[in-house]
Amino acid sequence: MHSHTRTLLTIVTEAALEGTLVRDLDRLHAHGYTITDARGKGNRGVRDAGWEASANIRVEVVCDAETAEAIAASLQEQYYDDYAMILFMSDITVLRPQKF
Amino acid sequence: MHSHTRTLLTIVTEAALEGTLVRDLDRLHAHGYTITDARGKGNRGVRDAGWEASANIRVEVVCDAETAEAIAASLQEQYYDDYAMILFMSDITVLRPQKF
Amino acid sequence: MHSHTRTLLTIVTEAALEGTLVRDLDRLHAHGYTITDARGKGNRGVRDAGWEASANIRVEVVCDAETAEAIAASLQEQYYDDYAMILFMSDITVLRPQKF
Amino acid sequence: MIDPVILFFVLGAVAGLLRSELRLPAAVYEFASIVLLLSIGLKGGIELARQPFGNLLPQMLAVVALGLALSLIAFPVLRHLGRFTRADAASIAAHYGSVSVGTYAVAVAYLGSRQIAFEAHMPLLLVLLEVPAILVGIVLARGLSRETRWGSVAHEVFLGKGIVLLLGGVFIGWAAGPDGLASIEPLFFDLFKGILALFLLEMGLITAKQAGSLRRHGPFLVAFGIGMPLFSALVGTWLGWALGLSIGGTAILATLAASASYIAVPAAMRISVPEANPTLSLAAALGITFPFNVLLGIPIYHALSVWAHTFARG
Amino acid sequence: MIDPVILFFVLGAVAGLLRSELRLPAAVYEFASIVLLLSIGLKGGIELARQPFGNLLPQMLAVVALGLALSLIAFPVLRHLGRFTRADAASIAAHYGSVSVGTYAVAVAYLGSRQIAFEAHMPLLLVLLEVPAILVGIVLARGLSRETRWGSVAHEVFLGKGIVLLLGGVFIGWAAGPDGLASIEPLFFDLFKGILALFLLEMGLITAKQAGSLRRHGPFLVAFGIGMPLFSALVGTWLGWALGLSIGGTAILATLAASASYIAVPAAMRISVPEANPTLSLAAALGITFPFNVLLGIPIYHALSVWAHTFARG
Amino acid sequence: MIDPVILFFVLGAVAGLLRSELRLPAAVYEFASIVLLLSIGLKGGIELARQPFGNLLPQMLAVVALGLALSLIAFPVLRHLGRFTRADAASIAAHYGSVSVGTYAVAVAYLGSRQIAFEAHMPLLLVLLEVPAILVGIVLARGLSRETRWGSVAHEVFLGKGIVLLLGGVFIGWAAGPDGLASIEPLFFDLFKGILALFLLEMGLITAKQAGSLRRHGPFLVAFGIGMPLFSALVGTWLGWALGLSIGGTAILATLAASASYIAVPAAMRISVPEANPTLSLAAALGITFPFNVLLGIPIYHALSVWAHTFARG
Ligand SMILES: Nc1ncnc2c1ncn2[C@@H]1O[C@H](COP(=O)(O)O)[C@@H](O)[C@H]1O
Ligand SMILES: Nc1ncnc2c1ncn2[C@@H]1O[C@H](COP(=O)(O)O)[C@@H](O)[C@H]1O
Ligand SMILES: Nc1ncnc2c1ncn2[C@@H]1O[C@H](COP(=O)(O)O)[C@@H](O)[C@H]1O
Ligand code: NA
Ligand code: NA
Ligand code: NA
Repeated sequence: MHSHTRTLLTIVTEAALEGTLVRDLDRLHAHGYTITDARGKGNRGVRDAGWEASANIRVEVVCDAETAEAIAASLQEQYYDDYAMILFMSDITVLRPQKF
Repeated sequence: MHSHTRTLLTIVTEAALEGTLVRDLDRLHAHGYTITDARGKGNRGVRDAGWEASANIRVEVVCDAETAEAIAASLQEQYYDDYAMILFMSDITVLRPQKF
Repeated sequence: MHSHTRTLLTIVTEAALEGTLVRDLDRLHAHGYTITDARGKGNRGVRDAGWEASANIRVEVVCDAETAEAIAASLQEQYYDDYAMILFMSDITVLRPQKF
Repeated sequence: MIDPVILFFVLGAVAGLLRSELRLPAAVYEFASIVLLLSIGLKGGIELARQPFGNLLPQMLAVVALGLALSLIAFPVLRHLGRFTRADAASIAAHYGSVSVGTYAVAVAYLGSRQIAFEAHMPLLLVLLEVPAILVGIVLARGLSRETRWGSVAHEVFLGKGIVLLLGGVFIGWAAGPDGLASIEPLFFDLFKGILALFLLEMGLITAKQAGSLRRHGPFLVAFGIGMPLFSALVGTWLGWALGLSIGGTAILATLAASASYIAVPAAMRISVPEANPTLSLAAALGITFPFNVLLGIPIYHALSVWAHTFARG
Repeated sequence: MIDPVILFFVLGAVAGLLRSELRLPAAVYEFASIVLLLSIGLKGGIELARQPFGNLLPQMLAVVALGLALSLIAFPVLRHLGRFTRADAASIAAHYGSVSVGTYAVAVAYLGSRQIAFEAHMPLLLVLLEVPAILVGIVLARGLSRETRWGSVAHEVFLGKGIVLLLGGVFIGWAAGPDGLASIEPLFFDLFKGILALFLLEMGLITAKQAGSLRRHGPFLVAFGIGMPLFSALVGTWLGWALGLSIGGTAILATLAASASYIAVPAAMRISVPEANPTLSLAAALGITFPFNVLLGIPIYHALSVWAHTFARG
Repeated sequence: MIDPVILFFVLGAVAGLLRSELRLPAAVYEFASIVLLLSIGLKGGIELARQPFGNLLPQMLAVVALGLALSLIAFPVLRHLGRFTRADAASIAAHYGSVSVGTYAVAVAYLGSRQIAFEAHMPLLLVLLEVPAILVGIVLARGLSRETRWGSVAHEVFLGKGIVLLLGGVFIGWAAGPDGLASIEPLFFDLFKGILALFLLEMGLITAKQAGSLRRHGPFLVAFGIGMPLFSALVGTWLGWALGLSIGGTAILATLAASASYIAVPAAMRISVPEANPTLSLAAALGITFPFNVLLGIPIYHALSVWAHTFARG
């Protein structure tokens, strides 16, 4: 089995941003993404998903390292000041590299 | 605290596959798994979880590297052609290695 | 873009523990956490989230390595014997290290 | 006068096409479909208690034959005219040989608001029509191969949500009778059309999402999605008339024949014929046939039934 | 004639045992239980407004004593006959000293469809019975240790979902009175049995999942899960009769005594006595006692109550 | 006599302040708000069908002007007296120039239980009041800059869940008329107040969570959250009277003016004016103004309306 290294970029942010974020990801050449509903706490306080305004989403993007950095830089610039958001990256191994 | 390295295998696929997949994992010697509901986009288009047919699941299995490779190979062979599915692996540290 | 290494601690445990766990995390100096609803299987059998008593949560904490180890050790000591729970850690890259 | 539940479907479809942010939580959609399935089953069960079971046997057999026949007819059309792969043709054929509970519910609402009676055991025929096409679809795709694990296919088919709730409802209605059910009527009967309205709102939203796939998979699917139900409705009308059903019952049977499954069959095909592309069958069944039946088909099938009964008598 | 809501429970249990894919979304289950809890509270509150509170005090105290007594009796049986660990015995005892709101709702439906009246303040007794057994359970497991954080135990117990909704309902019913509530009757009263039916469908599915643990933990749990409620119902019948309750009221009190908690107590024990194995208590309370009470127990307890009143009078 | 739906709000708020574990699943909250929005729209639509549209035009224009005016008045107060940043002042002003559907529903329930009639096209005015303040808010924050993508703002505003369901309901009610809707009345009309009760229970829980932010952001927000609705209600009462509305209609218009949005506007501001701190506007609109209106405001606005009509006549 041939395996290849890619980057997993994880974003946790406000659910209100989902539509915009998904458009950004397309524009920034992500080949795909996975979203789950989440709640949490951070600098901007507790976001307990009790209703729309306090819900989070957790978005994962598998891509190559450059794309991940480009996406991270772009999101950080656009959203970090005004939105509850964290970003982190890790190295992963994938089986079908052409997909990502 | 003694810590040990294991592999985290993450699978994102169609919710319709949950029953079969769980049986596969048992058969392939996974000691456990964790599932969350998800939505996303990939080669097979947008899967927005609006209803059963378009819902995804995100499955995580913590196991040793050989088991992870065996599971990944088996799932890839059985499902990659016909189902929306991605797989990736990463190294993690666990505390109670005998559990996995 | 300057990037920095942190630790991602992931905990999967019983939903009934959410309140207590969140207080523990605050006490143990986590700056934040992200929670998603989950189901799964492990040593303590199938937990299918059919109702409150069998639901899991999946908690992620981004922090520095020492904090992660301290949290892991504390949770392991308090909860491992009596609760369905797994813990694992991995290295990640973050952009704004001061947040975590 | 147009039934308001249809307008909810239109609202959902328009909102979806305009890319509105309207979305029903999945739990609400499931709640609506659980209540509808139980409610349809309960109504059937109440009436089953009133008539000897033996009388129904011929109708039940005829309806199973109908399901088999419709999928066997659809398959070659899809394979040769539509040039679909074997698996795709088999899967789409199974969808059209089976039935849509949502379409059935709209037909019931249509007849109800016109006070047209129909045979009360229709939910039983609905259940019977759901299954055979699935088996045909699998055999068409795979041949009668030894590898097919019929045990797990049967499990998938008979223990799926839809059948369990419909048959469970029939059983409870039959065992408890109309008086016994009085106490649960407010939820299962009085709210029926309101909940159908919410269900159709969501169906409209889902339908709108099929628009993209339709554009991609071209005009054959559109033609098939309208032509096949019209043809099936003719067969269903003839069968209803031949079985001696009332005007209302014939219209319902024609609607059942014309409808295409989008719940039980997709789920079964996904597991049993995974190489079939689910986008194709859903685009046809949900994107074309469901709205066609709901907006235009049901009145047409009603007219067909009236015409068949008048013609036959005269 | 069997109540249809019971048939929903049977449907769920059978579907679960056959490993059907039927599943109610968690949100639907929670919706049903929220409406049931509020509805039971509201009904109690309406009636509370009608009678002087002082009259009820003796009954309230008696019922608290009942909860304490039942768990204190269950504990040594579990510890010595059942050979459970101290924590497990304490936890199971707490479940059986407390009550199940679902069982109460079925008893109310049972009496309602037979038009048997009962004292209207029963929901208040229900609330009172829920709590003391939890405290007993904790003390039995831990002793009166200083370490127990009673503040957070009290918070857990009194501010849990169940108690807040029941007491909140009682308060709203009492403050608004029957006329004030007329406008919300369609949801909370008319739909009561329909929503109870959905709730029991899900309870059937959950119950079926306990089958595995039961097989593992053997015949003692089964015997206890039937014997304990029968014994508790005798005590409850005697107490109801001694307090001068009507036949219906005595039957309800016997049912409350016989029922075992599967919501409030498991949640509290999980936090306060974590070393107790939750599988054991749920297998007994949900897998045995709940279906036993719902299918056989309630008619038995009703008969017991009739017998006690006849016997006493004669 | 206090309306029980208000008591559900109080129950939620108290449970929240005591940190109870009571929580409604998000799907239940969404279900309740979907049914309420559709129901309000349907009622409006039915009545729209009864009167010539032309008559309403002046009222519609006046109400748009009202929305614009209220946000333009609030802005300088917030900017200079409250010392908020430009973005925050603009965003809060937009919330107060727009309306809260929940408050509207409580006002309707209030008048209903007192059998006070009001003009039936109020839902239309509700929709019209929702939008203009959002546009004002964006312009106040950004200026009339070229960069604002008005296309996507319009999409966000007009295709948001609230407007689509309200307008969709109006359209369906208008097209189907009262007879057509009879079949869906049990869900959308009979359950209205029960579902409103559940909605308010959740609103109480959400409101309680604003307490923390309020403590942090000080007394100005509290004063504004009470003073602004009182002022707006005066303007609304005057406008209702000037437009010749009935007592009930005037009270509703005053309530609409006094209410502050917590659904449509927060969502729009989050996307279009992201630098505004959403905690501030929600703390004021949800933490102060909503409970103030629901508990005290509506009776005051009703009294204002009676007074205005008496004064004018005398
Ligand atoms: N240290 C952390 N670990 C895990 N998740 C976090 C952390 N900090 C923030 N989050 C998540 O990111 C969201 C936004 O973070 P913030 O912008 O810091 O409020 C929070 O609501 C959490 O869900
Ligand atoms: N590059 C990616 N990053 C993250 N998730 C992905 C990616 N590609 C696919 N997925 C997820 O995997 C599912 C199936 O992928 P696919 O088979 O490519 O359609 C999608 O619906 C997404 O949820
Ligand atoms: N090997 C594993 N891989 C992934 N998730 C696991 C694994 N083992 C346990 N889990 C998760 O952790 C929960 C508690 O585990 P346990 O204490 O082993 O029962 C399970 O319900 C699963 O959700
Ligand atoms: Na068909
Ligand atoms: Na008991
Ligand atoms: Na306003």
